[in-house]
Amino acid sequence: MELAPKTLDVSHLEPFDISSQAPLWWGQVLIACIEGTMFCLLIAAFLYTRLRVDVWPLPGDQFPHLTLPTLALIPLILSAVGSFIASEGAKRNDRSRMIFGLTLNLVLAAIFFAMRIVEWHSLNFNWKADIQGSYVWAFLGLHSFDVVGDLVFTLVLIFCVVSGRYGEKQRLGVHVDSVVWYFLVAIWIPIYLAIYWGPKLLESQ
Amino acid sequence: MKQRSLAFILVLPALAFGHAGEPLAPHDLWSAWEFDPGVVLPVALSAILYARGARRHTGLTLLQRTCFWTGWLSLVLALISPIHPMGEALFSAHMLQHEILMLISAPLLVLSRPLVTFLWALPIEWRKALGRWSKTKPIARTWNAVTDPLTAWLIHAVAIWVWHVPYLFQLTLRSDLAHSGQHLSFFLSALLFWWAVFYGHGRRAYGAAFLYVFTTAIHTGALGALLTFAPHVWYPAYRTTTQAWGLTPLQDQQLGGLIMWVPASLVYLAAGLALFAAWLKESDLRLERTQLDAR
Amino acid sequence: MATQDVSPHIPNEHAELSLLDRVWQNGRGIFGWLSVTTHHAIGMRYIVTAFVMLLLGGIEALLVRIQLAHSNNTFLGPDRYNEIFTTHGTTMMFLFAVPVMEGMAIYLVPMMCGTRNVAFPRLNAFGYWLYLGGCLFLYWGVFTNAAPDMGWFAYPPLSGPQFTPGKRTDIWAQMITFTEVSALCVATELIATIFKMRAPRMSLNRIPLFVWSILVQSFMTIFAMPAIVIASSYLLSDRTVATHFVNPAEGGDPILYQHVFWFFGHPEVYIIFIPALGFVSAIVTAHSRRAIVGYPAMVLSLIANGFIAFGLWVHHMFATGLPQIGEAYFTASSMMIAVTSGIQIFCWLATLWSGKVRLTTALHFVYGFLVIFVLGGLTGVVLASVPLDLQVHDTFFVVAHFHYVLIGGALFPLFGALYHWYPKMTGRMMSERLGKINFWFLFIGFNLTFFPMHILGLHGMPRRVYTYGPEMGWDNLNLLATIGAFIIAIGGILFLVNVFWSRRHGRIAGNNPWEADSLEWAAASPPKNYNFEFLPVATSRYPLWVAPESEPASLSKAKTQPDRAVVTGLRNDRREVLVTTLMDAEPHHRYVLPGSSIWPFITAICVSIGFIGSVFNPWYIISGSIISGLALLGWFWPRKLLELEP
Amino acid sequence: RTLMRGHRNAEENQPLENHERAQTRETRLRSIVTVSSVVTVVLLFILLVASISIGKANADLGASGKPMIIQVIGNQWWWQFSYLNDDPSQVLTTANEIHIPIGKTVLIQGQSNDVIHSFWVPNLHGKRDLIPSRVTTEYIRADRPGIYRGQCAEFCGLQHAHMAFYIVAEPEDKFKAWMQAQLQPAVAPATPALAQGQQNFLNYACVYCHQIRGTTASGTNGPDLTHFGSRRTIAAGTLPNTPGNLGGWIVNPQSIKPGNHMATIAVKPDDLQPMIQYLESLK
Repeated sequence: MELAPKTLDVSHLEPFDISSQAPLWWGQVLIACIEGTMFCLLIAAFLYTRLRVDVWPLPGDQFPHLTLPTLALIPLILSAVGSFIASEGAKRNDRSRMIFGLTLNLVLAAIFFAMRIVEWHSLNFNWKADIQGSYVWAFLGLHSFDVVGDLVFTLVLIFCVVSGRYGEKQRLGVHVDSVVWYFLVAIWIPIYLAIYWGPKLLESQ
Repeated sequence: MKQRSLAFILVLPALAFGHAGEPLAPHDLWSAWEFDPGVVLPVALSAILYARGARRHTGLTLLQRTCFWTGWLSLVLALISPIHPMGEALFSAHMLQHEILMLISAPLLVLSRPLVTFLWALPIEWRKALGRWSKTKPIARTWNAVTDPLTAWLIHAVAIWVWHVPYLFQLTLRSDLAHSGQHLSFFLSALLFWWAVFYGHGRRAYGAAFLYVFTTAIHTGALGALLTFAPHVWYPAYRTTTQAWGLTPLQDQQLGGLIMWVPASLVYLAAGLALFAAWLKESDLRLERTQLDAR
Repeated sequence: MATQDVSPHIPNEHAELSLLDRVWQNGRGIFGWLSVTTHHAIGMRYIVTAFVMLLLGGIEALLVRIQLAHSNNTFLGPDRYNEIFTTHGTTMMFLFAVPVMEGMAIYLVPMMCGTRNVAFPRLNAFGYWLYLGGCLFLYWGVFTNAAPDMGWFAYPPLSGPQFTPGKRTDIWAQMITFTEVSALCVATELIATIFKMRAPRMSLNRIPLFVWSILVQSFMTIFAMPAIVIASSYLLSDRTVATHFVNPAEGGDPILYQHVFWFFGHPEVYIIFIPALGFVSAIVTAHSRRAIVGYPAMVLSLIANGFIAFGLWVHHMFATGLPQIGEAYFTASSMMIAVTSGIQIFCWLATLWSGKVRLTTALHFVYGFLVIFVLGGLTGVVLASVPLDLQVHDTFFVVAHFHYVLIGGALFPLFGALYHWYPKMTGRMMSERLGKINFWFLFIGFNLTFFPMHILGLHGMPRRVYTYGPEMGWDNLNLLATIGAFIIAIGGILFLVNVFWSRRHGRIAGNNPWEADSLEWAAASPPKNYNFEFLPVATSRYPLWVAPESEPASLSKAKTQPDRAVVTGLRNDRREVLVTTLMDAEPHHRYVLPGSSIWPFITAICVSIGFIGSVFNPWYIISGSIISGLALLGWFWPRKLLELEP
Repeated sequence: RTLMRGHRNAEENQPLENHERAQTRETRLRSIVTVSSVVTVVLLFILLVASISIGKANADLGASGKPMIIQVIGNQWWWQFSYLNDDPSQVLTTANEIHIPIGKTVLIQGQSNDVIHSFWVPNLHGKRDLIPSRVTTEYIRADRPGIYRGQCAEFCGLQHAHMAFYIVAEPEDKFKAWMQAQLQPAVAPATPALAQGQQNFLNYACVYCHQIRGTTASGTNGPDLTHFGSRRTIAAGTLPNTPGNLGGWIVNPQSIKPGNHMATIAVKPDDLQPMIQYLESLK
């Protein structure tokens, strides 16, 4: 058994990494887990509430419309492609790719968001109306809050990349931003199913 | 004795027509075996193939054989034994059947890796042809895609949730086709899921597999909890059939929900912990190997 | 990856050390103090703040006990009593127990993992400021006569706008928001630290059990805390913007709140108690000077504990009329937790039984823990059984049970842990003699206080009553409990005396006074801002004990190892650490941690404005989000572009 | 202990042998842990079976014949009880004290008017929450005659501590007699003093919340007082029902049960005494 001090030289390792090995990537995935759990619990609570009420929605409220939210899924899902292009660009330090991807993401996300606002506006109930109103507004509000937050973040990133004020950290930021966006796209699908389809599907007759 | 056999004869036609007859009553339970050729033939065929292949396949371990035959028996229990007709009268029995399929048969069969053994049962030329075919690009690619743990997880989750939508679930009680579709999608997606969990770690680590098992336990548990705490009957088709078994329709539904929630979660927990233990062990083995390299 | 037998080549050791000192230095003055991101400093702030909260919660407990000392007491009115027991529960659960465990983890985990700071140092600082904000907000309410008075669980409709008007409940709910955001920050950064910044070769199978317990706890936080986010948001939005989540008149359901609350509330108990299991494992290993028996069993039971805890929330709700058909399932799953806890207890007992035990104060607390926790576990089995639970639910029996589990199961190990790690934190030993006196006061006082409560509960004394009639015959046992509470208080004061006395007069500790096994003992006592001059390599599960890598079984004769394998090649002129792979902890890349920053503090102020303002006017949610967004922009704004060369 | 230490020192001198011995000891320790864990599981399983059989016995209470149904409505901080009956004239509504026949299963049907309360009679059965917007049920049965104290078990606000009630379990015939008496309207005042007391009661704001069947007092916010004099306590088990206590309660309820919802009415001292006498006469 030798007791001589051993050393492990790490000076040859990269000083940075833009991949799922980066601690920041993990941090972002964990934050997505937190929010995902929150949304899933809220969906479960919504279904539970739906099951307790005989007539849904409560008298006076309409069901949310189906067409526009369903169409809005198209730009939403496509916008994830923009994120993907941007994050690939970030990994290769390809500036034009980053700009293209981020802009694509931003534009499509903005279209999605505009469609949502139109649909939202057409609802004939608000959060004070009854339990359906409380939940639908909560889902839309929380998800929109996240979407707006990420749009602002994307805008800042575009500014950084376009102005050239970016280094490794900002590139990692672009990569992590794509994780945020994938999450926001993915989590919207169960929410969409829950608020637009769930109450109908749970009708037993 | 005579009465018994008389009852048996009376029940026979009901058996032959599967779902067409009256819902099963408790006193008929032990005579109500379900010999639907569409089920019996594949199940029997798999046994014959395996037995034949196992005789030739020398590398088969005892554990694998045990896994296969236990899994096969559980399949018989779920699909051919009276549990199946019981499922037409009781939601809880139907749930039990599904859980056996997804949580006992599927993982055991996956663990026994029966495909290779099946191949051994075939003539040599067929084996070669099949081997070539399975290596063609589209097949290999599809296989890779569907056995990606995330995809498999998703497919399984969607199968479970979609079939519990009241309309679809009750459809299975009316239509044999829907019923077969339901069982097939539960069973196949479960096979995929467990395959990805047990062997998909080549691409994703055990840790991810653990996470997939854990999250599946959570979402199926949530579905079970919803069923348990629902104040209404989800599936009115069972409204008239449960009383004979001493349960109200709501109690029957609660029992079904509980089966999905508690015992099923335990199976997931056990599987998850086993995966985790394997993970710990594997990391040790690798460390030892790197240490040897250094010397 | 290979370790080579080469001495570290250090051109000018002194210059390198002063460079490290300078790079990891914190700013001076109040500005510097607010910008600190060093994990010891933040961890210590958590611990100190949490102990202030323990003191306040303890005083509240004494007030409760004085009120209940005899029948028809008029020391406190019903309003004050309700405020005080609610504040006591809230303080102990949200502002003491969870944060103190987080504080210990923030302090210890990076050192145990052999790195220099947590993965996200600024997030860490931000989390602390929010926690502090929560403490200040609640106690601001308490001292301005707006203390919550609806119980720490805040069941609607009692906590709804109709039955508790005013701002009491809103302050409570928003205080929850503060602490839950803080807890989530901590969980995130600890998981990232444990996953990605462990010492090379510290594979999963070598992670110290305390770090394992923190990993499990952090994951539980991540999956449980969102439930309380929802529960407190239900309350807050029903009260401030008139939603109907738990309002039965418009289709909401008060029982849903209980489901969601306990989906958090049950794992919460384990979030408090699992780190304590980690303390016990660390203390048992170090003070019995042998490897823990059944390390894999311990890890798996920790994980199973964490998993099962999520299935048990229903057992807080047996009295609400659950499906009768489910009783057997609920009982069985509740009992399962006893199995996984039992395995760990047997492992510790086997370790202690076969080790070279040194009967220190820390180990006294472990023995105290074992006795009390086993008793608490037995009453837990009683509560798991539905018919028995229906009888003792919401009586003093439950009060006794969870104080046995939480004080016995978490506070005793915590005191043990402080006696164990105090030398590391301060560089001086605590007085062992005073420590043992301290232990016996706490142990006797504890049992005197809480054992009679079992009997009171069986005699039908409900919880949360501000008084009782003399005809009930509960006077004597209650008086005994009150006397016990004061003995605990003396024990607590003795502990504080020991802490302050030893800070000045304790024996100088040295790096590793206990000859313990894990990496934090390789750092200086108290640790430097950068923890390690050279990052360590984990050559075994017990890296400071001499043992060949593959033979953990022979560790009982271990000695601490003077020359350990270390990492070289990290740049010392910036805050560089090593990122390793998740499973085998192979070096993957180098990573520059951010330095001190005032932005976490500013962001926390902005977020607090939003949180606190929204209690009084919902529009603060919007304005708070905007200023917080601006603060975040300041936080992440690219200032100095990092040089790209390695 | 010293023996063991000596033994270990000897071990250290023989490193090789020592390693093997350590291995076997480790294995032995592990098997001890395993055995203990298995024993724990077995013990827990026995407890589980016991628990299930108790639960089954409790559930079977309801299976034996058609039970008597008593509806319980929780209020901050008193109890309203109604003996349900298909015949509306046989429905009895009272407060804070009920009688039940021994040996007969009673179905408690719980509801709440405000917050969550919990119905609990420690010596009869476990507890059941009373929840607004829901109906919960529980079976109780008293096998021995006696006076059983019940108490709210779910924290329900300021006066959670003073929310008790009494169940008097008595033989069937006595119960029937009590029931018949309770179904009668309030006794008419027999003396001028009592008549004065009744008049006083009806003149004050008491009538807005309390009902006395057979008079014009018909409020429903507070407990029914038709047979108030027959009850053991006032203010939901807070005080024994004596004229002195009642006077104190009417004059200043807040000093006795701070925060309760009974209005403080300025009753003139001269009006008070007859009012107390009248109420106490309502047997």
